[in-house]
Amino acid sequence: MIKTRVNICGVEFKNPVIAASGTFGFGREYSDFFPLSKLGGISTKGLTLEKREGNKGIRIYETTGGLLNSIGLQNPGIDGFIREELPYLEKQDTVIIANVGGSTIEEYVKAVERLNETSIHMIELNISCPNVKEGGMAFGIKAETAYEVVSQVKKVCKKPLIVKLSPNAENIVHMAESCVKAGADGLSLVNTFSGMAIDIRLRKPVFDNIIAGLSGPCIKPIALRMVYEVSKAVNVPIIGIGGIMNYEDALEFIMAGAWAVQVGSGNFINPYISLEIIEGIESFMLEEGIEGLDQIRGVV
Amino acid sequence: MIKTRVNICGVEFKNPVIAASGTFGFGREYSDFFPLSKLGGISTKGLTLEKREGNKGIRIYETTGGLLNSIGLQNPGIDGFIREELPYLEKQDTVIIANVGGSTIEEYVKAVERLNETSIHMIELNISCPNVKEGGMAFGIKAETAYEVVSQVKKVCKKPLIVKLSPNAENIVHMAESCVKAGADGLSLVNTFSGMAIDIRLRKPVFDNIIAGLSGPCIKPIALRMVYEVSKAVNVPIIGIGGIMNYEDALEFIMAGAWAVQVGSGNFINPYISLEIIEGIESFMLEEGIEGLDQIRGVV
Amino acid sequence: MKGYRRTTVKSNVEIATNIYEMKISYPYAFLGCPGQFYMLKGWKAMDPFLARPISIADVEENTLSFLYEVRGKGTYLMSKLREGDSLELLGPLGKGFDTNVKGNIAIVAGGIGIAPMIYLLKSLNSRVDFYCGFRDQAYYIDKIKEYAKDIFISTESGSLGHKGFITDIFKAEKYNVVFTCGPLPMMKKVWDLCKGKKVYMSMENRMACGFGACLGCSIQTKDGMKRVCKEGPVFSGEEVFFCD
Amino acid sequence: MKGYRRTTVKSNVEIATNIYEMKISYPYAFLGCPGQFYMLKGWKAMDPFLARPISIADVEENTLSFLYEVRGKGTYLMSKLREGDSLELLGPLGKGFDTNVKGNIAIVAGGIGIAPMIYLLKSLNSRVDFYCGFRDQAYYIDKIKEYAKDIFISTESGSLGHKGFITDIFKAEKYNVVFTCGPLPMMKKVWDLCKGKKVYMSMENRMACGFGACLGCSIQTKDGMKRVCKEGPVFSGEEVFFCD
Ligand SMILES: Cc1cc2nc3c(=O)[nH]c(=O)nc-3n(C[C@H](O)[C@H](O)[C@H](O)COP(=O)(O)OP(=O)(O)OC[C@H]3O[C@@H](n4cnc5c(N)ncnc54)[C@H](O)[C@@H]3O)c2cc1C
Ligand SMILES: Cc1cc2nc3c(=O)[nH]c(=O)nc-3n(C[C@H](O)[C@H](O)[C@H](O)COP(=O)(O)OP(=O)(O)OC[C@H]3O[C@@H](n4cnc5c(N)ncnc54)[C@H](O)[C@@H]3O)c2cc1C
Ligand SMILES: Cc1cc2nc3c(=O)[nH]c(=O)nc-3n(C[C@H](O)[C@H](O)[C@H](O)COP(=O)(O)O)c2cc1C
Ligand SMILES: Cc1cc2nc3c(=O)[nH]c(=O)nc-3n(C[C@H](O)[C@H](O)[C@H](O)COP(=O)(O)O)c2cc1C
Ligand code: FES
Ligand code: FES
Repeated sequence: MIKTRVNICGVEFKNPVIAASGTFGFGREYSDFFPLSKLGGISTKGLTLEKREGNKGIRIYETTGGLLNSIGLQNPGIDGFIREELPYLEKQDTVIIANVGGSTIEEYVKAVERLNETSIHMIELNISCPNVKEGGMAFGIKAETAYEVVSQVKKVCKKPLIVKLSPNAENIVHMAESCVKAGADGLSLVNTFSGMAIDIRLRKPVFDNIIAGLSGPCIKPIALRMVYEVSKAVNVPIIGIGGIMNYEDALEFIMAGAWAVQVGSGNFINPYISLEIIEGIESFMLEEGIEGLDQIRGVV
Repeated sequence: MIKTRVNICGVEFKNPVIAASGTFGFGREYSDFFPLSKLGGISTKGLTLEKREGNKGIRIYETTGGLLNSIGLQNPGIDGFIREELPYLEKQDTVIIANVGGSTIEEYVKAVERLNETSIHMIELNISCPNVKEGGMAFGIKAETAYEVVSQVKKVCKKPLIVKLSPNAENIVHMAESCVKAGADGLSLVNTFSGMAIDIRLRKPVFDNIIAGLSGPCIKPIALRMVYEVSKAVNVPIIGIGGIMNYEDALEFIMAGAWAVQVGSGNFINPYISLEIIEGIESFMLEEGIEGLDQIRGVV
Repeated sequence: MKGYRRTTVKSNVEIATNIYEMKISYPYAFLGCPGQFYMLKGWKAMDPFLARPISIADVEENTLSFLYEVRGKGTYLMSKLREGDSLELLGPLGKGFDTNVKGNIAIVAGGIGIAPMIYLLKSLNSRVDFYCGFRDQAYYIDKIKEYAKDIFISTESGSLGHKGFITDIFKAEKYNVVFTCGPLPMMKKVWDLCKGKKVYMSMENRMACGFGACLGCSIQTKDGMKRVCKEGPVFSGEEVFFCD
Repeated sequence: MKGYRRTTVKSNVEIATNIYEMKISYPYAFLGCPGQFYMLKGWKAMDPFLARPISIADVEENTLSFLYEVRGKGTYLMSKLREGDSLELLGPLGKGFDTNVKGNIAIVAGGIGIAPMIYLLKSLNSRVDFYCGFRDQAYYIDKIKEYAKDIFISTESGSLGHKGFITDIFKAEKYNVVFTCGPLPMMKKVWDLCKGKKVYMSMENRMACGFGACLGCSIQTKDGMKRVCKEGPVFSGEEVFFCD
């Protein structure tokens, strides 16, 4: 009997494939394709305390093997989420991870406090958002800044707390260690890479914000390396993210030390991608006589 | 009259397209395809004081939109270069940039001293090599370590000194500033990103060294962003590198602030790629009424 | 909905410079309306990474037609498909035109904006005036003539019909309902000429998913951000040009 | 040398499970020798990023043949090419077999290692014994029979010829010169059986450029690192198995 289930910080996932934040909305669009209960879990679109409209101008730009996005946390706000999306998600029999963003520590803390009282299973703290108080530099760049926000959030957080790391961190291993010291129960990585594109005819950046976030298979080798390094350095569960497009990719992350994976941009080009990955992992385990994920987790 | 020529640290390039180190050998293989004099310049395969055989095991692994390499500085050593390759390169009427690697500061210094007495036009210091004294961590990660090696090299270097930055630097802008402070006459960026791949059947890393270097169009958006940020921060000429596959890419780097570009992995899939880029830049300038590269350099 | 389906190209013909009509076999129950679109992927690997949104141009038994202009890499690769090649597509997607309208109706199309309009024209129960503007070469004219009450043509080059823009000769006052698709400035002009009337316009934006998940295609509307792929691509004039 | 040239597929046929023979039009002066190879790119965009090395299987007037096995993404995409599709290729590359040899000659090929051996067989002036081992299905046998003095076949499944490995029935003592291509363990076995004789073996390695620039394909040899694409792919047994 093959067991793809995995327990992360006390939360039981029926399989290790989770929809990545910002690529799955609140699940509704995908439920046209398949029952969401098939997924290990869903990480919601990044939520902020207040509703946000997101960025102006071009929001999506294709690159070789990936895409740059500058959505800018368009979301209904925590209250809108609780009112309009959560009741629907609750019924789906899958793990609900609330992905939380913010521009100040207070904003993060308040958002988490509101979520404490809801049925979500886990919080994923997105520390890649620009920190308005520190002039736009993301919380996720310097280990000390991250320590600050994570420890403040941890003080109030009543749900298992996953911190989502940015690959733009100065040192991904120090960052991970710092977040764990600050109280993170688990880590997920990576978020998008800071990237850029220029419209040479207009002689202007493609994005109003100049810099946008790179995702997709193009980033996979770097993301995998980071997951590998972090998994050797910390003792909390890790969720691997970055360019996962098939079961082989997912298994690479698991062998590098990930307890579960998140699939992001891949959902856009194939809404069934997570199901195919789940099936692929199962067949691989069957073929290779692997009974549980723990037998291959971190073997590399 | 369109002028694609550019003067970088006193060295005149007939056009802004340079072959990137490690992707062009010492030019011989490409001279089967076209006269090397068509190029702005050639950066040699990374040279170390002593001859090196390079890494064992798999050296090349394709990824989406790029490749991982673990060649490991296979090169004939400075003396071998001077004896066997330089006489040939000297005759090619193009700028010769000696790319220099090393595992200790002494090794870098000695290599540069040997090159001082030769006809090469410029030195490109590759500080991404692992620093054996510091346990394998590359010189190019921490700004302080880079400062140390660059300032020591600068003391003896009689050629214009370009420092080639690693995108794995903790903070690319601080790194750039630090190298300039240490005496770099110019900067080139980026080198390859640390990446990884796992063979899931063997349950082992693909590369003997575990980590390898990622290059190709997959990295372009990140490389471009780094060139943009660095060009805003320092006042020395910058050479843009990373995933350049066509003239549009090259122009993006120039508009982001690069004085010239280097083309790397692209040479592998199209040996004529640099010539096509040069022609493309010229046509673009003609169409848009641009007379010299300075009119568009850093316009973004 | 099914995910991406693999089908086969029946024909793919350049009907004017850089304008192609592609027919594909579609042996599935077809439930699409005019104004809806498909995400098309006419390549087997991950470059281009994203599929491309293309409107339904026409529907026949077991066959879908697309009309597209070669603009960049994706449409270039599409143009290289030959009979028998395979193609993946997802759809029909989005909210199409409201065909349940009454009164005097006009369609105003600019350039490749004509693509979704033939199927619309065929689906409208009343007879409709069709205005189409081109840069130089006109296409699909015969097909339009078959179904339209009257056809008005303009070309910027003057090679056919009125020399200039289609909005120069568009008689807004004659109509109660106007459907338009084309460059944004053209649609804006139509809207300006039609204030007070029912104007439906098909919007474009870069898309990653095409089914509402990425928020990449959102545009500002009177009622907040709306996704072109889900709440659109057809919007009313008021929704889009609410700032005036 | 020219860079990548665009040519057209004439035919692409599956001659055994997962084994394809592709013929392409080659309207250029052909200067290749047996054992040389081409870098092939049968896709239009940058995924796969690298071209794939494939040996020259045969040469006819204005036509090149390749024989290949579908292993991964690249060869899979190649297998989907149809008549009239275009293909880019660079070559001929590398150092081929030395055909200027005398004495009793044998060719020992394992699996798809047969690919470069037909052209070699046709090019050798003396008559040659041909040993070929397959896993299950044999292919290209008729073609070999046309040119070989004698043919010896083995299959691991026993479906044809000797059941087992080709090296089981290879009579090394009969020959002065041996050419071999196939899995490394097979070639090693041939070398062990042939010590003292002239053994030429065609090596494989992952390649980025195929023309000597990247050093990605270098292997350790008796005389230091050598590039499979430039100093090879054909090496002598001593060069490769120098450690023994
Ligand atoms: C709902 C919808 C329906 C469409 N229907 C059709 C149709 O029936 N026929 C047709 O020819 N085209 C249609 N388009 C436009 C078509 O999707 C784009 O032309 C195509 O995606 C360009 O892809 P490419 O790879 O060729 O160009 P790219 O290389 O991606 O870009 C080339 C140029 O096109 C512009 N561009 C790219 N994508 C878009 C976009 N989504 N919207 C606006 N500009 C863009 C870029 O600015 C660039 O200048 C539709 C678009 C939408 C959103
Ligand atoms: C000089 C030379 C001549 C060749 N001639 C032929 C030929 O005539 N017919 C033929 O069928 N094949 C030939 N090959 C092998 C062929 O190049 C590979 O099978 C092909 O590149 C695999 O590409 P892929 O995308 O299908 O597989 P990938 O997805 O790249 O890999 C699939 C599997 O193949 C292995 N692999 C990939 N590339 C190589 C390689 N270069 N060497 C060894 N293993 C590899 C990988 O380990 C992997 O398990 C030759 C190789 C060389 C170096
Ligand atoms: C369009 C888009 C929107 C995203 N929004 C969020 C977000 O709101 N919060 C977050 O933590 N990550 C967000 N991400 C990052 C993804 O969750 C994921 O970390 C990243 O895309 C890398 O994975 P991938 O390569 O599989 O896409 C977004 C990514 C994309 C492409
Ligand atoms: C096979 C290979 C070998 C390389 N060797 C070197 C080297 O010796 N020294 C160096 O500074 N950079 C080396 N590089 C890095 C390139 O010069 C370049 O910085 C990098 O590949 C990014 O550019 P690209 O995306 O255009 O390839 C190498 C890159 C590749 C792919
Ligand atoms: S294209 Fe993704 S939401 Fe519209
Ligand atoms: S493949 Fe590049 S040197 Fe051989």
